[in-house]
Amino acid sequence: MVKVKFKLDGVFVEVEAMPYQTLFHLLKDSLGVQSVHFGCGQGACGACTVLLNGKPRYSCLTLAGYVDGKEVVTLAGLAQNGELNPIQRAFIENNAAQCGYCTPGIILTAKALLDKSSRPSDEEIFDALAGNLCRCTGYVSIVRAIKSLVR
Amino acid sequence: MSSFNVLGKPVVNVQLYGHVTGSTQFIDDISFPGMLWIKAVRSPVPRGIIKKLDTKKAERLPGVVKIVTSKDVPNNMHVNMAVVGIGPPDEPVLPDKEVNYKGEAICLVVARDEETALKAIELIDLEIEELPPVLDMEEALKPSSPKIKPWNSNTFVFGSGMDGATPPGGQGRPYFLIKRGNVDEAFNKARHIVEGSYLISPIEHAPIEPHICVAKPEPDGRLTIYTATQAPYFVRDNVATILNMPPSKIRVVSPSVGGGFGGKVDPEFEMMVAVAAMAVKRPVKWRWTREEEFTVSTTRPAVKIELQDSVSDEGLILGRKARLLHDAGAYSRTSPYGVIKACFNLSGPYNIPNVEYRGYCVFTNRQPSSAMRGYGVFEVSFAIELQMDRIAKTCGIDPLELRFRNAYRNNQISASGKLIDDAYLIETMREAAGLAGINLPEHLLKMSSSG
Amino acid sequence: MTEDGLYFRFNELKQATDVKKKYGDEVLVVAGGTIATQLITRFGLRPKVILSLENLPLNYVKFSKTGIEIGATTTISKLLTFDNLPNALVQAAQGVHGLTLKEMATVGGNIFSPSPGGDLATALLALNADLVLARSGGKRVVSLSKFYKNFLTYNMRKDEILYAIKISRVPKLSAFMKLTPYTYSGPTICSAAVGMDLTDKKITRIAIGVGGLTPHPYRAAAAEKILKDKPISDQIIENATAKVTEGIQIREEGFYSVEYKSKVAQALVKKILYRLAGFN
Amino acid sequence: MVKLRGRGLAAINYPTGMNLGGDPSQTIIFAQPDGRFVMCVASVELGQGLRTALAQIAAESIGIDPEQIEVRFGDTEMAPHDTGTFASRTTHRMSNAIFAAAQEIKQIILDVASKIMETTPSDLEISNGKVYVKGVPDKFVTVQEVVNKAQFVYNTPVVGKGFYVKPKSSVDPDTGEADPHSTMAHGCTIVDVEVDTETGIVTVTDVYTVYEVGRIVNKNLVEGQIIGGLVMGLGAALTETVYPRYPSLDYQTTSFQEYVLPTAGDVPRIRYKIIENPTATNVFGIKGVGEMVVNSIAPAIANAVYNAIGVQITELPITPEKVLRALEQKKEVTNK
Repeated sequence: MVKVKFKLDGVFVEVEAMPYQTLFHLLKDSLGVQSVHFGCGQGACGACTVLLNGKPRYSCLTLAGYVDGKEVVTLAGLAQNGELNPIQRAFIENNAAQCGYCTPGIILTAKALLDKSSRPSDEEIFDALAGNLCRCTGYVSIVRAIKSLVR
Repeated sequence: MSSFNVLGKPVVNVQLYGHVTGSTQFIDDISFPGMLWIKAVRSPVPRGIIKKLDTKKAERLPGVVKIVTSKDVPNNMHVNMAVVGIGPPDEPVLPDKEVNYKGEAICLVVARDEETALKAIELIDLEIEELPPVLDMEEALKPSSPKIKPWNSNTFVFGSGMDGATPPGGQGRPYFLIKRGNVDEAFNKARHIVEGSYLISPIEHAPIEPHICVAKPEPDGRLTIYTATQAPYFVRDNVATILNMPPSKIRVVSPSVGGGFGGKVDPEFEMMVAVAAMAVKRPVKWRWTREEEFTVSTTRPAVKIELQDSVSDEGLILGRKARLLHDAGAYSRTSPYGVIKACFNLSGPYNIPNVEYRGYCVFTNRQPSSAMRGYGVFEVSFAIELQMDRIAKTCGIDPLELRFRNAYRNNQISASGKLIDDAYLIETMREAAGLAGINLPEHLLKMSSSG
Repeated sequence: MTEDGLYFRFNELKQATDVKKKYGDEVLVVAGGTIATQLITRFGLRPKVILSLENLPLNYVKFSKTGIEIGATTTISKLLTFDNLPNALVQAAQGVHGLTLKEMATVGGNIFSPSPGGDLATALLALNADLVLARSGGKRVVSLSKFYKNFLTYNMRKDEILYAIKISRVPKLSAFMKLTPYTYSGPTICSAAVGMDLTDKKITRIAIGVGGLTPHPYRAAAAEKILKDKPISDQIIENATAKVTEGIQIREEGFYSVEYKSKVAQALVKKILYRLAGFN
Repeated sequence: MVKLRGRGLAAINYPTGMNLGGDPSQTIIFAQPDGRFVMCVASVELGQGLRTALAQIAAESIGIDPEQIEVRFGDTEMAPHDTGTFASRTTHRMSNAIFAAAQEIKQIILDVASKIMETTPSDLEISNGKVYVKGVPDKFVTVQEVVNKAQFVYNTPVVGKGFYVKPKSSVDPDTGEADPHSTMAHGCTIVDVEVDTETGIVTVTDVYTVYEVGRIVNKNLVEGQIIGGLVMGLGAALTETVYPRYPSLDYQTTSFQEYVLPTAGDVPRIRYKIIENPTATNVFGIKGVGEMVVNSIAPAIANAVYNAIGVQITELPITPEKVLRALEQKKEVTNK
């Protein structure tokens, strides 16, 4: 067993995990985090994405031990004291979600992108989102939402 | 045109706030104290006889609570579409004798966690005598082919009531039949005979949320099933029959579903979770892997459609013969329904006065196919629209013009003998042409669906 | 599958190499995690020891007069922050789809990644890259072109870990291209890279890497042989590309037959050579 | 490198409701003491926006704001029977049932309001959450007040129930004579493609599409269906099948690495238009939209490739290898 201590959406947590256990299982099955979703376990769909020290990671391909001493932000941690993040508002304004299952991963990836470059080109947006699958929207509204924040 | 206050307004989707804050509740967020997990032992072969299933070693593994086999299923048959009169039931919940597709669940390990269940699976001693599988639909139709259905054939029987459409007692046929007008005469009048054969391979719905279900026995002998389904009442009625319980003692809850696209219409695994939960009297969860989504969950059927059209000089379709083969996979599920729906739509949005359509529901040793977005018609539209371009080429007519000429109009009669009263293809095509910057000739602009 | 298991994450190379020395093949080395973790989650591997390299000081890129050294745990994103990297390497790195994967995947991990992964390895083959392998009390250098044995098997001792990737002399011209089902999505069907020196129209140096056809990328030696020390021309490019898959055991895939993959591999190499030669 | 361009179209129709009918839907609407309403349906929220659309329909039927309606869904014990959320049936079937339930609610509101306002129900009308004396816009009580007083002054439960079914059609076994569907929606899609003759890769550059949906309930939601459906159809046309060597089981896909879906950057330019041709089978003229939108693009792409390379590829998906093979066959034919 490995002891894992990290900050989860601003709160310190300490849990024990098998060395081969993934961050996803830690968050979902041990800590009951709602906004992290199982989609493929193959690092292909992005539904389980979290921000680890500000960078996007597939929690299904991240071993529990890796997060020890780090800071994990899930979609639930994005809104600051009840105030929606501009990306979240943009997704509502642009109707950029349907079933909502892929949405946490896509918003967090968008956040990471916009933190990296405030004015990403279309190509940069497309490339950033290439690791997130959405089966409902056809992506157009999602890209529209992200572009609405690029000025 | 509309004088509505609310209808037509772009009201914001009320689900969005939950989605963007990650607070929308999906089935995977439902857990209970003492909840157990399921993993399935699945058939490694497409067709075979179960010779041995020894679970003793696995049962002794710490953390394993029960291995659920066919013996634990009170009434070991899916009811599938019996709710709409389609039968006979042909799919065991857990097979006791033979397996009919690669990945078919043979028994279920119920354990404290997925890891333990996976370990237990490695301890289960399963022997299967492999039999030659039936995979090709044309082969399946040949008398020489092995028969994989209890009624000793590889096709569903239509026309005698079991299809949930025709009245009982009629003479059964291996295909669903639509006949209208006089096809032979139409082909005698043919200027051109245009033929085409079209095939669609099985497609996976691939919702980002895989199948997931939690079944929780309630204190008073009732059962609550939390599942990502598109049809809670289908689940309830199927589970009730399989558990020999009154349906009203079963509650099915399907909160926000992470995408369905038809893949979550027919109950495929809820009954297994329910049986397991009732057997161990504890809440049980089953979270399917993406591999299971691809290899076990239903797909859009493979459909092969052969069209033969009698066409006039002006490109008018005088008559059509169609032969449709629908690959149901190993079990019926909704396939007979899909075949009938497909056959009714084999004329597409066009006026074809003389038709003879035969739709076969063919069984093969692959994962069962079932409903998917556009069910029955997706496949047919693909075939028909490629056929239209063939006809256009044969007659040397512009594809758009050809479609205008053949487009159905109000007060014409559909293939199923229905009076058409809501035709609107011509207007729709005209708008599309406009959108694409195509200038239509005067005579097409003048056309109308109202006659 | 075994219940127990150790997880190590060190700050110093020696600690890591000592663990590798002690446990050898029982160690699963994890850098970015994109490949190693799937061995656990998808293929049921339960290693006795998991060794995470993330805290080792291997996350760097150094430039010398003629060459470049890249630390094994440098992520794709970090790599792309450096200017004056050879084109082939930049194009391969940019081709890694998705911000998340770019942030997770490491250059070292990409070297070990089997097809359809390993695009960077394809580029690095064309750049004549060497690998620096470290073990407790020593380092050695092997040419990337001699590193691959078979699927997930490498010319590497069980007490070694990949330390760095070295390009000792960067070719004047280089380019990488790959074919995927969609522009931004889907696995690499085939990737190709060429590193070349042209001195007055004569090919004085040539290296061709091809990925996606075999378990790990390979050098198209037969094609290189035809080009080496010859004046560049349409004809010689034709002749060379015809030999790009000569003697290669191409991996059949569901959607792509051996014939198809061979064809597109030749098409890609040809495109690149034309581009580098400045032909149209 | 040669790129061939082509344009193709497909025209389709799509039936609304479960084939042959016999698929009932029920709903109950009841008022809360504070004047808001709860509407119970056993239909399921799949992302299509059912909660929003059905609330709009109920609000329109009663004459109140959609925000005054809470939709309870997806629970066999929180709502009466509904056949299910599939076959493009829910909005069509359920809106007929909701309208019926709303009529009962309205009657109760009018009766109670008439007592409050000391007039006859026939003199009153409901709109925008208020009950007016016809033609006297400043003489009204709020629905909220009426609903509250109904329960606490006039001892009247404010509950409405609605039911709709298209009766099950029989089928003549020898001719197939039947009444399979309620109504037909229509679509026409035109696409432009680019075919790389060296790799066989097909790129869809532009999509022009029009769908006739009977009546638009919510433009945002219809747009969501259209774009989502097109992109799903795009994948089906170019890359998607779980059996790449169908009917063989070899190479069956097990992950998104072999089973490739388009991502954000792979979506073509899409121009769309929604048109209305209300159906008489629904109180508002609504038809089913959710499924039709996936059906028209695949044949349009196939026809565009046909137009570009002169060979028709008749099997989905249209993989690059199939395209390359087709181009070679054509070469052989023309060389002969």
